[in-house]
Amino acid sequence: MTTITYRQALNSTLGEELERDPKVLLMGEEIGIFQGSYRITEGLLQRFGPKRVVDAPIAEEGFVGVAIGAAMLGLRPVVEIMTINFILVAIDQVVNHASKIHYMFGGQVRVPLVIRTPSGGTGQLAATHSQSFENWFAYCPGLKVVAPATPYDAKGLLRAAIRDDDPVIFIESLALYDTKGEVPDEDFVVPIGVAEVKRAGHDVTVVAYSRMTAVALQVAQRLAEEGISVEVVDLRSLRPLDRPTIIASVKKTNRAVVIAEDWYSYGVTAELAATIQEDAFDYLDAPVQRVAGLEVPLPYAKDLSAAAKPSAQSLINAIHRVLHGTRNNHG
Amino acid sequence: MTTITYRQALNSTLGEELERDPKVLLMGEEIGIFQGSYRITEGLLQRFGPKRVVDAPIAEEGFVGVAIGAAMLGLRPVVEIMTINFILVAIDQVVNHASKIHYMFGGQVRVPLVIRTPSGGTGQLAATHSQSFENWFAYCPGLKVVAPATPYDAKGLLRAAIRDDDPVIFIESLALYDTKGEVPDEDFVVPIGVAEVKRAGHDVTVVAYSRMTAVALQVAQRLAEEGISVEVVDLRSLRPLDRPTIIASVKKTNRAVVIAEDWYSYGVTAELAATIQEDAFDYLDAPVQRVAGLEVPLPYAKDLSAAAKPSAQSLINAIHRVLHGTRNNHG
Amino acid sequence: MTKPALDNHTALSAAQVAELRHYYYQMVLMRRFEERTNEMYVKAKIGGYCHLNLGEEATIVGLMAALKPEDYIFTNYREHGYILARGVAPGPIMAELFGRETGVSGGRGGSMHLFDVSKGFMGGYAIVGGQVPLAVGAAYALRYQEQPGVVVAQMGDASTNIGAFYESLNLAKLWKCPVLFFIVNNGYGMGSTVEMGSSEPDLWKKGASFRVHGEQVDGTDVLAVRDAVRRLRDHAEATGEPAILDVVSFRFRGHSVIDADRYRDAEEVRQGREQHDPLRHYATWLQDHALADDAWFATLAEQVEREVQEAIDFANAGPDPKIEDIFTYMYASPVPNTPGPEAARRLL
Amino acid sequence: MTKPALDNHTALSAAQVAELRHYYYQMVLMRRFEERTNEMYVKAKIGGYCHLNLGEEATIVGLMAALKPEDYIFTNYREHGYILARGVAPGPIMAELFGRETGVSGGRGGSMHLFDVSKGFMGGYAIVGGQVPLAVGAAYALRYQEQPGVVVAQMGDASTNIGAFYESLNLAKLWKCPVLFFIVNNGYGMGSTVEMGSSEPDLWKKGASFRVHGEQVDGTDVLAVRDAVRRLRDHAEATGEPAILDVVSFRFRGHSVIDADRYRDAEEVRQGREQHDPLRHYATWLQDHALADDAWFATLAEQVEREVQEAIDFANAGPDPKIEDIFTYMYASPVPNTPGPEAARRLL
Ligand SMILES: Cc1ncc(C[n+]2csc(CCOP(=O)(O)OP(=O)(O)O)c2C)c(N)n1
Ligand SMILES: Cc1ncc(C[n+]2csc(CCOP(=O)(O)OP(=O)(O)O)c2C)c(N)n1
Ligand SMILES: [Mg+2]
Ligand SMILES: [Mg+2]
Repeated sequence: MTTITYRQALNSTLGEELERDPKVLLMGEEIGIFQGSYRITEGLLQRFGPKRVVDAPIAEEGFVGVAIGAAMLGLRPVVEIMTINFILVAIDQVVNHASKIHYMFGGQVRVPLVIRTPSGGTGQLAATHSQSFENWFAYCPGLKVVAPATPYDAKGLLRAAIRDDDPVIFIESLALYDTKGEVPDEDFVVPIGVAEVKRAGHDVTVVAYSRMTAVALQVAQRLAEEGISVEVVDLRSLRPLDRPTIIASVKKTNRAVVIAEDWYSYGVTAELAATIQEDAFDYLDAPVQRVAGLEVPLPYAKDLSAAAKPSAQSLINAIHRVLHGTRNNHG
Repeated sequence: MTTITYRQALNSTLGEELERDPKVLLMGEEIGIFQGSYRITEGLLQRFGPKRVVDAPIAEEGFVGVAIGAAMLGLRPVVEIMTINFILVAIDQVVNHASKIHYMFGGQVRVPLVIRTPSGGTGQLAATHSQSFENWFAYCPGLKVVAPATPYDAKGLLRAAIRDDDPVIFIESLALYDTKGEVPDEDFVVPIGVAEVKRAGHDVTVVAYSRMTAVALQVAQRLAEEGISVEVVDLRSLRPLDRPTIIASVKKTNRAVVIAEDWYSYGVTAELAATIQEDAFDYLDAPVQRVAGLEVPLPYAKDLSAAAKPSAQSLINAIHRVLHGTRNNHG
Repeated sequence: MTKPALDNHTALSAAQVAELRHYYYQMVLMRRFEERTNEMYVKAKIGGYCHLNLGEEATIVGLMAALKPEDYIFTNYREHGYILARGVAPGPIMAELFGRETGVSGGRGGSMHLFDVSKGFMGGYAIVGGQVPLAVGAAYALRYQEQPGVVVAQMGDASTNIGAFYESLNLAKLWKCPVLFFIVNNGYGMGSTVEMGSSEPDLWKKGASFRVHGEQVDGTDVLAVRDAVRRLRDHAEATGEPAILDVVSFRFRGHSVIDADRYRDAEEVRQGREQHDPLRHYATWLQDHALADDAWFATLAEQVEREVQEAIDFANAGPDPKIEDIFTYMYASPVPNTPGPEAARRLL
Repeated sequence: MTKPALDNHTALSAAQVAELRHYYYQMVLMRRFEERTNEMYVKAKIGGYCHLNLGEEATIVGLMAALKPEDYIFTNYREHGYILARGVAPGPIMAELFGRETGVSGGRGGSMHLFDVSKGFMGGYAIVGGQVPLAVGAAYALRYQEQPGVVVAQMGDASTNIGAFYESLNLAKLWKCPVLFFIVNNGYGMGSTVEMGSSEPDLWKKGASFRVHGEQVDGTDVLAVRDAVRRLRDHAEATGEPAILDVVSFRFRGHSVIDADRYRDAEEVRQGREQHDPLRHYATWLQDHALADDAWFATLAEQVEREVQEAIDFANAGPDPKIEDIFTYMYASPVPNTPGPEAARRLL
């Protein structure tokens, strides 16, 4: 075990996989000479050369399509999209091609493609640079969508994603890049499609992923001091969604709060609340509480920006609501 | 009152609005000389000329952006996207610009734009031509999303959309174009953001929109013969979502089935089920049942294609489940 | 045919004669396949959208004649003829149109999504222009792995107006991907003319902003198409230089089988079919060069008739995919918690 | 400066002299505004992403000098200088960077999303290339309404590789939209050179596939830029013909204030700043033509210093937007069931 950052976990895994398999290549804007906008690919161009680490022009639709086509012929491209906001110009390729090619053509070719991209946003990045679209990808059959919250999961899931023969959308978070955690030194993978109970508890289940898992774990720690025992389920994968793990937890605690950084309506928390009421209805002592972003294009001004995103405090409030049975009021 | 088809409702409204306001113009592929892929714009080029009815090249991102820019200067473009599947290449313009411009720039300009497009699909149109993405748009603050089920609502909502100063995504359905209904002869609008109880009942609430409202009404009729009284709430708008109308119905019937043509996980039904459990938890006698599409890229083969889409039968099954309290099993 | 490609046919080997005749066979096969496809659509044996290659036979056969086994082809939705001329048996193609398990895509794809990886026929895509970056990617993979071959990105004239095409031209040139941008210029994108959609209606010039070479060729002349493709193909393979080929042809019918083609002048269409019929042209040429006689044509017609009927019989005989197999092919690498048969049971 | 634009300055009217001096004033103002913006960012008065126009002063002032009040401008995220040179007061611009209610976008937009409709300054967009179709749309609206004016679509060199740009060229030409595609060619898109991104690195030639005329101009020469824009602008207004102007400049610093610029050779950057400093060039030119002397420069420097400080003071004094106003501006036409203040209360 070594303690490393989330960024180091990603960077070292990319290096190891480039080393392991000559068919793996990295492609994206500014990942080479610039060393990566968020330095995830630092040093890799120097180590592996421009054939394996490809600086792409600003043409996301084009190069995502190129990566899909190359994957159909057996390469294993790992594409970086600088932030998830910029994938909208390429989403047609992801959804109309990558997700469908294996199924639509009767299983004749595989698309072993990984698209890595940070989602969400803190720090006043404003309306077009702070969005979350993982729910859109999670909606699409044929894709796999993962969103690790720790360096351990980042490493294990990135390995799994690169070795997987289907297109995987790998969701990162700017705010997690500098967080630290222990990671085994030997080769390991974290299976796609499997959630993890990151902290056991008995009063309430909090279901989260990515940065919100970190928030949930902090909150759980704080509430433990108040005598409230919070179980934290970290989804890790949004598609496939590990319903059994979520449901087992809720059946134990009888109360659930679901949290995500995206917008409230039609976001990830909608699916989570729907799933829980569906499969654990008789076990629920109170309605599932959702915590998510305010439904506005993220404003730039500091206070507004902070207010629009879910926080530890908004999670604590929701936990109190679910414990004391307070009802929502949509007015 | 006159009985007309859904297509005629759209076509006549477009004509009337072109007549009423010289700033209204239509733009889209094959809407002029070809008369519209689904003949919604039939005769309008002849009547209003190429300035008002603009045949656009296959460049959705470009001309949707053009329409947004033109709307910022006061025009009121009504864009046709041939089917919702093709909007993916233009979605960046819709989500990163149209939905944000009014808010992000502090209210300085408005974007009075309508994008009309049919969603869903029947008739073996296969994986890339049968999708539903209205949940994606409904997720985005700054947009308004409507999805009429009847000629009356089609006319009233299209009028409201064209006269509205915000970008409105107007969802149609190929399967509804030939359906008929009564429409008033005088000028009227259907308000955006307001659902309607299309049929009153007391045993169970079915929440639906667009084509699924038609299916729900048929099912309600059939089940009435079996002595089951179904209330059908037609959303009409997905954003804003009329939660009060949904909740009032469920508080009365105590049971709910939500249905949409889109994929099951992370689709519209997720938001509906989440909302209902949230605001009507104590009134529910059984978990909300979801009916939606199977999570596959729509296969071409006839039987598979039909099996993957929700049907009257799958709705009936869900109603029976919710009435008899049968539990789901995600296994 | 503008220029007879053959001056001294006495010098032809038997194999060469056979090959020239084979082109005609492929063109007739395509013609009859599409005519009967239309018939099957009307009989509701085929559903969804269905686009025919009638009028484009020389374009397609000329292309395929020039390609090598190591090459790959990506097309749009108007592709029945391409997979046929690439050498895939008509039966499994028709079976796909019928939505059978025995179809080339297992009945999952249908008319717009034909595929046969064993022949390098990589689909059948229905988002305009979307196949073009994929083709560049395949060419990229060839180069990366230092394999021989080139990739054809087939598309229509009206598809040259979408961003994906331009981004592809840039990437292909920049990254030295051996791609041939094969533009089937049938003059129309549904009801729109080339001039309505392209500010540069000389489509072969559309590489100008990217330093990509372009040429135009008469798409009703099978030998001209073959020779042009051969040249550009070999150059691309040798150098990694992409190129555009603007192949001018005439669309015999409406955009798809359900399009009544009302926006075109009937007389113009009638004349067009007469003047630009690639089969008629090539038949005359074969006769003029004494490469085929009436008896040969008659025998061929019968043979093709039979083959197409056999394809229809094969398609008819094939089983429909079973509903319980609806999740087959969902993922190549299985993972836990994937919606599967239970989900099917539960929703149906 | 390559060619002195003035041979006989004695013929200049007082107004002309004032104008030529005004350009310099605007360039210095921009320079100091950006330098102090950088300082304010370091002091955490400004957040988010922040891109400066240092080195592009002549490019911007030359552009604005040629535009008329009826023209519209759409830019990318590197736009502080544009809105400044368009005549918007520095205070509300700095206030926007500070995220104040008194900012040009009410504090909602920030550095990348400046806007002032009263000046035809239509934003401030941060999706590369995304502003380009919007600009074409504005030009479309001008034509539709038979209004005078043209629209500037400003973008960076690296942004010329995205599909939206090409689709825009086609539509602008096809639909006769008076747009000037104003490419600020500072040689880099973050760390990538023009050659890494564009198979046609002569960016002014990128209209070739669309029959769109293009030219190149020295972006460190304020008068050359002004004159080129004037010509293309007037032609566009008169004919509806769009054009490309490739304006070559030198980026003084990293891509954004937080980019340490490590991928560029330090010596190259030092030399570049010296050789391509538009202010130095223009100051010399003014002196050479006896249009300004040391005293004038000194007074101007003081004045600009004061104005920028006043802008900072204005920004500092402005109130933050109130949290209860978070839903203000959400919709222009209110409708029922919109998430509003209750939703805020509930989630916070
Ligand atoms: C992105 C996108 N927009 C629109 C369509 C609808 N559409 C299908 S084919 C077609 C016309 C294409 O014409 P062309 O490229 O000339 O090919 P042809 O059909 O003539 O062979 C259109 C508009 C689509 N499939 N994808
Ligand atoms: C679609 C998209 N992809 C990527 C980015 C990230 N990005 C922002 S600026 C930039 C470089 C742009 O360079 P250039 O167009 O030359 O403008 P400059 O910054 O040099 O003024 C990139 C890659 C983005 N904002 N949008
Ligand atoms: Mg065509
Ligand atoms: Mg640049």
